[in-house]
Amino acid sequence: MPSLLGNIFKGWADYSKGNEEGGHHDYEHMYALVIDLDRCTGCNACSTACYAENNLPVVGEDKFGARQAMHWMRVERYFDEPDMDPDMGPDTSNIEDANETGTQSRGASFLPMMCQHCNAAPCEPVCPVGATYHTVDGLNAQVYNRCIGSRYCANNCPFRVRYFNFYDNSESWPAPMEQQLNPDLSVRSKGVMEKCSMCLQRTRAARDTAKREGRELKDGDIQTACQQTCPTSAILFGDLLDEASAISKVWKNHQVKLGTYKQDKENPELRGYRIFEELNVDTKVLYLERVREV
Amino acid sequence: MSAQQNLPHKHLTQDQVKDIDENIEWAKINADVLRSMENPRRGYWVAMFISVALFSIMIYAEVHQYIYGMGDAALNTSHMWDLYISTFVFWIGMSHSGTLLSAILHLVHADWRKPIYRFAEAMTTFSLLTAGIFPVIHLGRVWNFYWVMPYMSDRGLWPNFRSPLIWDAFAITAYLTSSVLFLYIGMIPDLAICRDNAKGWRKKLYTWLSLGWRGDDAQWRNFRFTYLMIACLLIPLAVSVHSIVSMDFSMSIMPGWHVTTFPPYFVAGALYSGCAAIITLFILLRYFFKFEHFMTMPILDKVCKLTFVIAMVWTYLNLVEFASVWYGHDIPSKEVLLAKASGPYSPFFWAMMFFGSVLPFALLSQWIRRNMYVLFFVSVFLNVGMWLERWMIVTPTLSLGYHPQAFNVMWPGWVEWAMVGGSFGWFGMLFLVFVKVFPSVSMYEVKEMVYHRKRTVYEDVDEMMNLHSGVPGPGPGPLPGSPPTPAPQSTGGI
Amino acid sequence: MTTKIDRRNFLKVLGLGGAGAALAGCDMPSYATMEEGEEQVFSYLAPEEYMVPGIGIWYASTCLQCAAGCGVHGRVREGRALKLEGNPDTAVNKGKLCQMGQAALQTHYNPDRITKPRIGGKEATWPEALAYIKANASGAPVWLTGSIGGHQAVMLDTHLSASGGGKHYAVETVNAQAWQAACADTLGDAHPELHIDKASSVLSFGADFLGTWISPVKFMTDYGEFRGAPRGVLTVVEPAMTLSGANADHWVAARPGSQAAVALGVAHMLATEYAVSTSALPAGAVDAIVAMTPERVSELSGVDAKTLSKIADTLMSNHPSLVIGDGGYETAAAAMTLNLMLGNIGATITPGVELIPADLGVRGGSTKALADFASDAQAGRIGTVFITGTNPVFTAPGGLMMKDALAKIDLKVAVALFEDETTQMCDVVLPLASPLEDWGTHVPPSGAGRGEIHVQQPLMEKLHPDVLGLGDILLGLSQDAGADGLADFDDYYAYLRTAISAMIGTDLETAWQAVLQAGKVQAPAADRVFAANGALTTNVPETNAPTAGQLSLITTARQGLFDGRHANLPWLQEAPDQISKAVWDSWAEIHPATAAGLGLKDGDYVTITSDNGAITTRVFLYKGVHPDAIAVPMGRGHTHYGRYATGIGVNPLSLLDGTADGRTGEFTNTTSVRVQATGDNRHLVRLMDVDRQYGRKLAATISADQHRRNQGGA
Amino acid sequence: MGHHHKTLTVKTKRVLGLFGDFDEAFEVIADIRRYKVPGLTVDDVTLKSPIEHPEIEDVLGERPSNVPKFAFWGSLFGLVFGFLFLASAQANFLAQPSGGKPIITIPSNIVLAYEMMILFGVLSTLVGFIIGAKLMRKSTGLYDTAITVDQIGIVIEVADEQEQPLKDLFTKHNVIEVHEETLS
Repeated sequence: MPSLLGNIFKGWADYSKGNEEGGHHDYEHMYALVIDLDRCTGCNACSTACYAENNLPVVGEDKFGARQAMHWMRVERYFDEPDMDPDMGPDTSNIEDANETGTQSRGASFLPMMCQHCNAAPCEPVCPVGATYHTVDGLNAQVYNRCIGSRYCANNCPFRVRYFNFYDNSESWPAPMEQQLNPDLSVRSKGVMEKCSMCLQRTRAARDTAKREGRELKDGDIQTACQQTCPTSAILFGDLLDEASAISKVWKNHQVKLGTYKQDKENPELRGYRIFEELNVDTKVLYLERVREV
Repeated sequence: MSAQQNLPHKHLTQDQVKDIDENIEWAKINADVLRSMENPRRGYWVAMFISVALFSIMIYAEVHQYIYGMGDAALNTSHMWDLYISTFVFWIGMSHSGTLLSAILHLVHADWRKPIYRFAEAMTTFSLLTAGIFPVIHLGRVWNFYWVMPYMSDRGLWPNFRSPLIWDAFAITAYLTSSVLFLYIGMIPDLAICRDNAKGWRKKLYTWLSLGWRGDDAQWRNFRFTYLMIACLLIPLAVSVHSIVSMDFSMSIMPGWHVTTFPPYFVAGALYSGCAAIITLFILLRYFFKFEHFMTMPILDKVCKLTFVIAMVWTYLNLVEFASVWYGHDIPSKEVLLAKASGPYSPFFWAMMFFGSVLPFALLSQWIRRNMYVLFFVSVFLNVGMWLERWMIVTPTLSLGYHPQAFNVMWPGWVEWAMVGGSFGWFGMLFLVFVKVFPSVSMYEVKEMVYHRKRTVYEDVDEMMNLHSGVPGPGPGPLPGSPPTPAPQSTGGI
Repeated sequence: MTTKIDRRNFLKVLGLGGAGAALAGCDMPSYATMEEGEEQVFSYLAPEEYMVPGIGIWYASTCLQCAAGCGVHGRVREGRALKLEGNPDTAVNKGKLCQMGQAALQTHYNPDRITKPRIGGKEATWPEALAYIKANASGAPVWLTGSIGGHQAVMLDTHLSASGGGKHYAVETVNAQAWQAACADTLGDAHPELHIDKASSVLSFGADFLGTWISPVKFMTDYGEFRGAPRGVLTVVEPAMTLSGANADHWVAARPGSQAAVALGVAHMLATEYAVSTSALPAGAVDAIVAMTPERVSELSGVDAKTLSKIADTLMSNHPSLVIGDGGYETAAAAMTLNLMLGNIGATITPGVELIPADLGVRGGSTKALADFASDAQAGRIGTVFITGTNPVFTAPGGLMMKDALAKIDLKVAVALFEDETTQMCDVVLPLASPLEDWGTHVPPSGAGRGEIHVQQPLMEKLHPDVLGLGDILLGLSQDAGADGLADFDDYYAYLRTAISAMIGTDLETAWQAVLQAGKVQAPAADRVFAANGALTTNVPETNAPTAGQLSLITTARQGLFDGRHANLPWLQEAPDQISKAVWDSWAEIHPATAAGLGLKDGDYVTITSDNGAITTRVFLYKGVHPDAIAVPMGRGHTHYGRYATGIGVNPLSLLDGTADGRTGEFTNTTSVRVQATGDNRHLVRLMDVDRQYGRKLAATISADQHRRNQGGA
Repeated sequence: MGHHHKTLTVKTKRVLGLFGDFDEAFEVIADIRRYKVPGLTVDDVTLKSPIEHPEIEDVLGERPSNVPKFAFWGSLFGLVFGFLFLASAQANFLAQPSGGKPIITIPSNIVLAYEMMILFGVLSTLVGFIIGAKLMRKSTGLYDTAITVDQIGIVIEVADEQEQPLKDLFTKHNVIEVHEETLS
């Protein structure tokens, strides 16, 4: 009984101490992404690499049409501009020749969309069994064995990047296809929620390698599968707590800080922005705006 | 009693005022109610067959979903919730009428509730038992549903107490326990009556259930306090339960859900759909069990008026929510509101608005309130409106939301329809069993009501009895003999 | 058989047994166990070489999903290849891979692989098959292959010369023959090296360099630099949007076949508006440019003068530029004229490299070879054919009547990974080892790495015991045909070791391990020299508006299903198409105005008929296609290609009539077709139900000058 | 005020009188209250009735019920126990780091403690009722099924000499039936 009460006061003390020293303090890492939309060609290599690395099942046309697919990362293609009035007619091309017979005068914009690993994730407080929580690495962990499939987290995710195993998808690996499965992470069963884990198994492998070589994790040790295969190097993964890391420089160059719902940049023309920042979910994927030759 | 009164739906005379005929013999009350528990007639078996059939469809659908997974329920990445949750909220809503009728009206001494609170309280318990099914079957891994309960796990794992779903679990178990106890405690005197008149297995059952009730004044006194205490505890509980159920939505950040007026809106909706259900069951029980003497027209009148009042409260809260979204600057919420009114779900939305807000005005007409058939269908459609309302809260928001990638219109799969239909079968089964095993009208309460009504006709009875406690000696005035009982007036049909 | 997978019997299936050992291997993460320490448990006495449970080993090899030949690192654990990642040391792809490369694993593990030799559909053993071939061979055998290079090409030539000097037809539907012919004519070097990363503006006429042209991953890695500081400008002129078009800063829709006119129009604009000298051009080109006035251009291609001047202005203000063109010799030649005028030669186009062992060079595939093969077969000049690495029955244009041509050949032997439309017609089918379990060397056609040859080594044991590598088959057939000098090699691996050591001239033991670990070997090579301006014939085809009711069909190639060879890979079938985002089915891209004219709306089925056949598929409306064109991506529509591809989608190649280009003999990928609605409609299954952002700031853009102002902030 | 002294008479018999007319029954009690039967006080009276008679409380005198006490302390225990239980559960959920966010979440604990308060309140009220109303006990004493229909019963334990005056009082108030049994 003493440890029961002891832990209460210890928990309270830690939390209150955390408050005095200015917010969250017990993070060991703060892993984040930068995606340069100007470099992204929309070639979908990242999504297929994610299929290969994370044992994602292929669900077939009918289930894909019923929107029960399991792509942790999807590359979205837009022809319109965010500030364009939404009901400017169907599929308008760009600014000048938006008349009926006019054709696209510019290419599309591509947007790789995956779990944003929000620091104030709306999916974490609503999970009844605590299957999703915020790790000390700053990642939004999804514990497959603990998930009972209430699916509240997916409803609460504004990005819709949580995918549910509506079926037992084991028929997507007929023999000998199942030999390709990556043993470093599980094959999820029916009834479990899953999402981009920022290649947790690769992070773990890099940390073990560093520990075995007796050195600290340095920037660039960890490469997510999508970052590794992106032909134009549009995706950058790193630890924001490590000031010297490449990703910290990019976030600082674009004057984007964590923990706010509105950035006050001295130079508003900088390209970095976060999606749905106004929802105060504090996402950790910094997108760099695509450049448009007017 | 004149023959005219025995016809169940004879049009009533104008001067019908009495809630109940106070000269009814108490033995007849016992006899009538006990007769309703005898071996069932053909109509009962037909109803039971339909209920069991619906329930078996639900079982088949659940087994199918257990084996193949949630996909056949046509849920998808945008619509993770659909009919399961909206029907869960509907059944929880149905359960609050019992509390309203038996607890709140008890506190305000509206004794016209006495003949009808028993079946309302039973409806509370059974709609809770029906609602309890849905949080379990909508889980992806049903076999781990017990992880929601805070048991001491050796792996040091606890549920996440921040989640509104856990609040649901706590609230519904607390509410189910207390409403079952409230129903049971309120029934103990009746069970004693059944015990004295039953034979065979029923006698053993009622003897055991009535906990040795002997009608002593000490038992009655403690009973009165207990009933009052639980009623006082049950009212805030009922309000908190449906507020927590609404927090499943209002605690999320989805447009159309993240609305601060949801708790009162849901509670009003709950009381509203509960009262509509009371009217429906009132008419059914009165017709099938010939309870004309207890479930009288004035009582039905009062329930209809109560329903209308709550309907207007609900309509107000509904329109307040729409107005706050309309004048607010939250673009996604406004999109959801406009899509509700003009999008793919608009027929159901407008059906909800009609059945929910326009139809209750039918309750204002005395003709409808007196006409059993019309009132039955009006009350059924009120509940259809309320079911649609829950559906129109869940699905349109999920069909839009923040990210355009999630925009998707979804229609429930056959598994969902089977479950929803089956749940009515399950509720019907429970209610039919209850009606045959337990008295569906509270005999001792009706006696009290009759006794109370009889006494107030004679104002001076109180003076006779107003000996103040604490004075050991005899009271001030002489104890007159009992006043002559008046000749029975023409009481008109009941 | 579909096995139900769960953790426990998953290991048993591999005969490993025992609980997963938590080993801190060079790559294997220790599981997220609560306690800190790791346990090391060896489950059996003598693990095979390099095979320790839980430890991941990386092997260097080469990706053969397309002819580019990118270097690959394969991750192998417990003797199973799990993941392919780019080889950082190979200059072609610098550590990167495209989605076809990532899906190479599914080619290897595909459940529909041929596992045993077959004679006339009945399973047989290797000796029986070889005996049958020897018995029924008539005349000198010929080889019909895809692009092939390295020592396999040498072995193939050895076999052909040893067995009667048959011809070798190298066939590729998606190729850059027109560009190479134009380069050969103007520069004397068919394979110059293109430097997109050094260019500050790129103009492409129908050459989808980011998608399927020559070496997409090389161009994509260069494109990454191209977009770095200072940011380059990309302009693309094509009839239907390809992946390169989808990334263009300025996209121009030109009527199909009229890209040459637009290129010459730009040259005309440069010569007149910007006084760019045309002295460097051969005589023929100058008058073609002078004749191509803007009015003529807009009449031929629908591109107005304002667009031409904008393209010219972009070229002039962003130097050095690079102009590439494909899809017809005239377009490529016109593009080269622009390069010559703008002085790009030497800046962004530099001489390629000549391998000293010239016979290792890539035999680049072309559609002309397919035409020659078909005519030779029709004329009965072919008795025996060996087919590998291509599926002519599927990819041949309808007009070529490939099935009848094949029927005329007595003995048809397929050396194939999968049953497909061609192996159906073959008498003998020999099971081929997959690229991840075979030896080989490959020369990247893009010439990156200046003579770098990529080595292909098996990542794991053969999945199916009876399969043989292409090298082994060729060696066996050559030894059988009595080729000299091969007698003492018992398998292709031995031949390869001695050939490579002879090439790099060092003793084998030390060098061989280094070669395998690097995955490449530097072959002696000499830089080529550009010849002074060679001949350049530019006659622009007549392409005015199609007659009423007719549209011109374009068969576009996408980096995914490519030319249909990857249709049986589930990952690529489910990967949403880069532009339309459609999955698991074909579609026809059409402009909304044209669709309105035909009374079509999204998802309507249309029947597209040409003289050679008809296909029925659904329309996808968007403005990335010229109003006179209807684009149907190739790759689907297989009638016999395994569970993932059979009966899915339609094959537009069957509609082409096979008219050949004058100079190169390549088939044009357009033909005129009639389009009628069939009346029924079904929602085209796509990743995104809606294409717009509805005012949310999802994929935002910033203007270029704002970007240049704070270029430092890249 | 006149007061009487309780004579130490030995109660030997228990008498049950059934009355059809409630007012007559109340008259009997009123008479007993006025010591019409020597040696009997209103405290010996046990009223058995088919319905609740809150108005009889004045006549029967002060007989407290401690159900409200049970309810109050039960609810209070529910509240305190609920909060402590939840807080300790959250504090001991070591496997779930919360990334710097509060471990013991006050708002959610308040909601849940409120539910636990009411749950324990209801349960303790039930316990109080069972104890207070001496339910689930071996049924002792006289009983007649008419009590659950429409008749009021008055049960009094009397000594031998008081039995006859009591019966006379009953007959004066036209009792329907009288049962008696000797105390063991």
